[in-house]
Amino acid sequence: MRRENGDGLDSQTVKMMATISVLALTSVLGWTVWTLPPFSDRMQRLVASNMAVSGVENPVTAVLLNFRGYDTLLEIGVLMLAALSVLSVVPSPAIFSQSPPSPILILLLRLLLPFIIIVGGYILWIGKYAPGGAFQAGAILAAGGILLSTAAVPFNRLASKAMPFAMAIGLLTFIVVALATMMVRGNFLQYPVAQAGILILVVEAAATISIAIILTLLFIGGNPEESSTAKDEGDKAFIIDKDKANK
Amino acid sequence: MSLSEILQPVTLPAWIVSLPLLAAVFSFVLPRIRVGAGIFTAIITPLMVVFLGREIFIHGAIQMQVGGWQSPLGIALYADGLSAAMLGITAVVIGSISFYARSYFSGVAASRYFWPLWMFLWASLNALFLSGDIFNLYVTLELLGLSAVALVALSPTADALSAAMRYLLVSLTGSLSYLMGVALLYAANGTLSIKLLAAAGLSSPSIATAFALMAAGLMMKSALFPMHFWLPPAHANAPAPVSAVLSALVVKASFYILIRLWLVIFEPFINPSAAQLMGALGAGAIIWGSVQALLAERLKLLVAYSTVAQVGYLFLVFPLSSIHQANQTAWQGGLYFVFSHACAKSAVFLAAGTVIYSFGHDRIKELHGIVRRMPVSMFAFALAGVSLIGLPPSGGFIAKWLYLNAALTGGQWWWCVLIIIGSLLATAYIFRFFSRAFSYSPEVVEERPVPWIMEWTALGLALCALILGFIAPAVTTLLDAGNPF
Amino acid sequence: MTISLLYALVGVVLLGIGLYSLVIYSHLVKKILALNVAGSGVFLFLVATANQTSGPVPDPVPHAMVLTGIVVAVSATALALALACRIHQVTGTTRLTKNEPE
Amino acid sequence: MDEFPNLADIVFDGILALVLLVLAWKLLRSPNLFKAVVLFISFGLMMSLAWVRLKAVDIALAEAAIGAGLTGALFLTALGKLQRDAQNNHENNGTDQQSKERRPNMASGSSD
Repeated sequence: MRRENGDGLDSQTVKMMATISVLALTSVLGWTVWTLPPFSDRMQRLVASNMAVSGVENPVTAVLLNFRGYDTLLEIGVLMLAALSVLSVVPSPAIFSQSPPSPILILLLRLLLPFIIIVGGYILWIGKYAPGGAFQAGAILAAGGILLSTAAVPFNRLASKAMPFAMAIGLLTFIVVALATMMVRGNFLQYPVAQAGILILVVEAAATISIAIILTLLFIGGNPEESSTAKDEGDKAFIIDKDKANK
Repeated sequence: MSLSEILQPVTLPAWIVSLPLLAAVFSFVLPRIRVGAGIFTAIITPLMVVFLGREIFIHGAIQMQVGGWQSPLGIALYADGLSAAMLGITAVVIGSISFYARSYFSGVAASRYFWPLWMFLWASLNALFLSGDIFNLYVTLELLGLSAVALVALSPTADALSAAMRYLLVSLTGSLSYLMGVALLYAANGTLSIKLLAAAGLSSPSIATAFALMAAGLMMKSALFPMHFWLPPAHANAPAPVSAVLSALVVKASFYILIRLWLVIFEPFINPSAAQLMGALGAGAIIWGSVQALLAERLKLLVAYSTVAQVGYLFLVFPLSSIHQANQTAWQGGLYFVFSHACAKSAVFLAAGTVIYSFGHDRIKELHGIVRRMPVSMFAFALAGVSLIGLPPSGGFIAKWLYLNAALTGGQWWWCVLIIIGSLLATAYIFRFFSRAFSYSPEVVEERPVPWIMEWTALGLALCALILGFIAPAVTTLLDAGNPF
Repeated sequence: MTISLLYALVGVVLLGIGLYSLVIYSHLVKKILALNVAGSGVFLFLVATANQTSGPVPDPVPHAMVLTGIVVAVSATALALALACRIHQVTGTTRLTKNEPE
Repeated sequence: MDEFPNLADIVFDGILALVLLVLAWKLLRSPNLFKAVVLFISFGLMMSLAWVRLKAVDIALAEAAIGAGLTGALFLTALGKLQRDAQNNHENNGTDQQSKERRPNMASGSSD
């Protein structure tokens, strides 16, 4: 119980115990790694032999969006969930520079933003053949979004209605495609071979939009639309007497 | 295309995961329909689970290869009797609590985020119980952990925020430990499918290390003593519907993964002393949790510590089932604990939540005579208490009865002593509260009127715990369907 | 000793360093940093083993797993930092308060 | 395929491995949180290099963008926010009891 109380007097004992247990763990793990049996090629060969019907040419994209697409679907769910959680925890945005942005920043944005969007699109597209794809593209677009937010561009107007939809479009598209393919071919996410490439691109494009918006939002931390009064109202509903409860 | 074509039995698992996910998306994008989307899901998903259960009951386990890719390459969704039973209890508990939450959160700003998070939690539980792939299980665990933490943080007090933070740190550490185990298993065997791992004929020290890492991570997430320190603050400070589902289902989800892996993959390879160790930790949890519950000053804290104790009972299944003749009985007992505790504990938390809703606090000392103020809730509390103590006729009684049988058959009488001590302690902490609740108090306390549905939901769940005491044969038959025992 | 084995062992040590720091430091931001380092260790181990195939191409499945893991890690980090800031706002401390009364 | 690594490779990987470990240790030991985050970002960039060495270019891209870039940015904003809150609180009620719990500089935060 005291382990979390780092300021306490017993930090020396905690340190000692932590050192011993972590050293033990690391050495056992290290030894296990040392004695691992030879790595099996089976999975790599399986992936290679199914590349032709996967709809893409980059093996990692094939695994992410096709062979193990279900993991990726849930993972986009994790991202959206994180955005939701951050919004619910931090009701107001972290960045609210009231001062007008400097003209240099605006100029920089004018030059940089089209470039960022083109690079993002390219990385999304190239993911089919070479390293790249939705996550990398989304992250690059998010960099543009963060630049925009630091320049205090009035995101807020745009935010009101479109933001939740843009956050959800990736997950929504993925589920709809998965269910539609299931109705046609019997299995969740079973793309028809001929259309696999285009379906994967659609899913990835939608995911890119969501990832970009969500990552930007995780950074801004809070929905500009919601005022802090929302939280105050919330307080009334959960009346837990703080003094006694806290003890 | 007719409905029966769309709803082929083999597609049911995918629908059961997709429906709450879709509800999460829509309740966030279209906030105006959030409550409707939640209630709709709370009605439809249980129906689908019933269909799935019926299918498994008649035809045996269902397996779906997601994307049509066979197992080492693709991910398998696997539903047998155990999954169906877990899905069923999840549907009963979350489905009923949704109605409670509708009143509890009505007119509250937190409701904006409650419904999407709630649906994410449900989707992650369903995905977890259906997964047949150890890495996929990791993703569902993260989904579950994050949604649970965010739900705890919906309560805006300082205590709840700290509790959520602690919960998040523990949950992430647990997942990391689990993931390292997954990495070791993959490095040694080249597959992530639970079925293929079972057939792989594991060897080398990697299997023991992988088991230790995965078990440690999962035990952390199930709050097994002495890694329970995060549970009481989180469960006691969350909004009531969230507390209920955390105690009833979320701690069991990681326990479910542990028993699945233990039964299918690890049991033959792991030294039996590991089972005894888990049993010993369970014993520690029963004693420690019950004593703390006895000392707690707040009702919800009492109930949360009772969860610590009840988690201990779950882990007794490992030593009890290690004796061959007692194996079957012990497993039935362990799973019966899962189900009856899920119903009973959610009922108790809902009743405690109703007390807070009405009086604005849950300090046990000041709850004189509340039995006259909210008789339905207190009746629910009492019925659920019967199951928590393990008195007949209730699910808790069947569970303890099966455990006692298993212990005696296997010649491990000391577990009988522990179970009896645990029951006495449970009686003590339940009656400590009731002696207050039934006492006479002349003073008039200001109170907020409680919507009837909140009180009756708690009663419904308590009745479920009771009914479980009468339908034991049906439940065990379902558990046997396509099961790995 | 192959290069893959070297990186696999580095991954294990990073995991150890991360877990150690997670336990001994009480500042929340420190704890979150520690979790990120520990996570990187696990990822490094996964990809290092994937590099041990007999052909020239590494196994893509662990790569996909790590990409998933990185996204999960950033999600969890964002939530953790948001919570830490909120806790600081409400309580004025960046450490976890002591446990519930026992 | 890494049975016969040549000397240059061995030296490069050896140094990279060492750098990774030292950076991780330093960043977690650093009492100055701002410095720790900067070290964390460089740690992420070094990780990208390791991914390239392990023929995982996809991950290298993602790590540079998400692992180092975005996560680093998240940490930096969080630190800025913590500092701002601390200052606000200080101005509002400089003598409250809680202020002794806070360090004068929010960016310093190790237990020793």
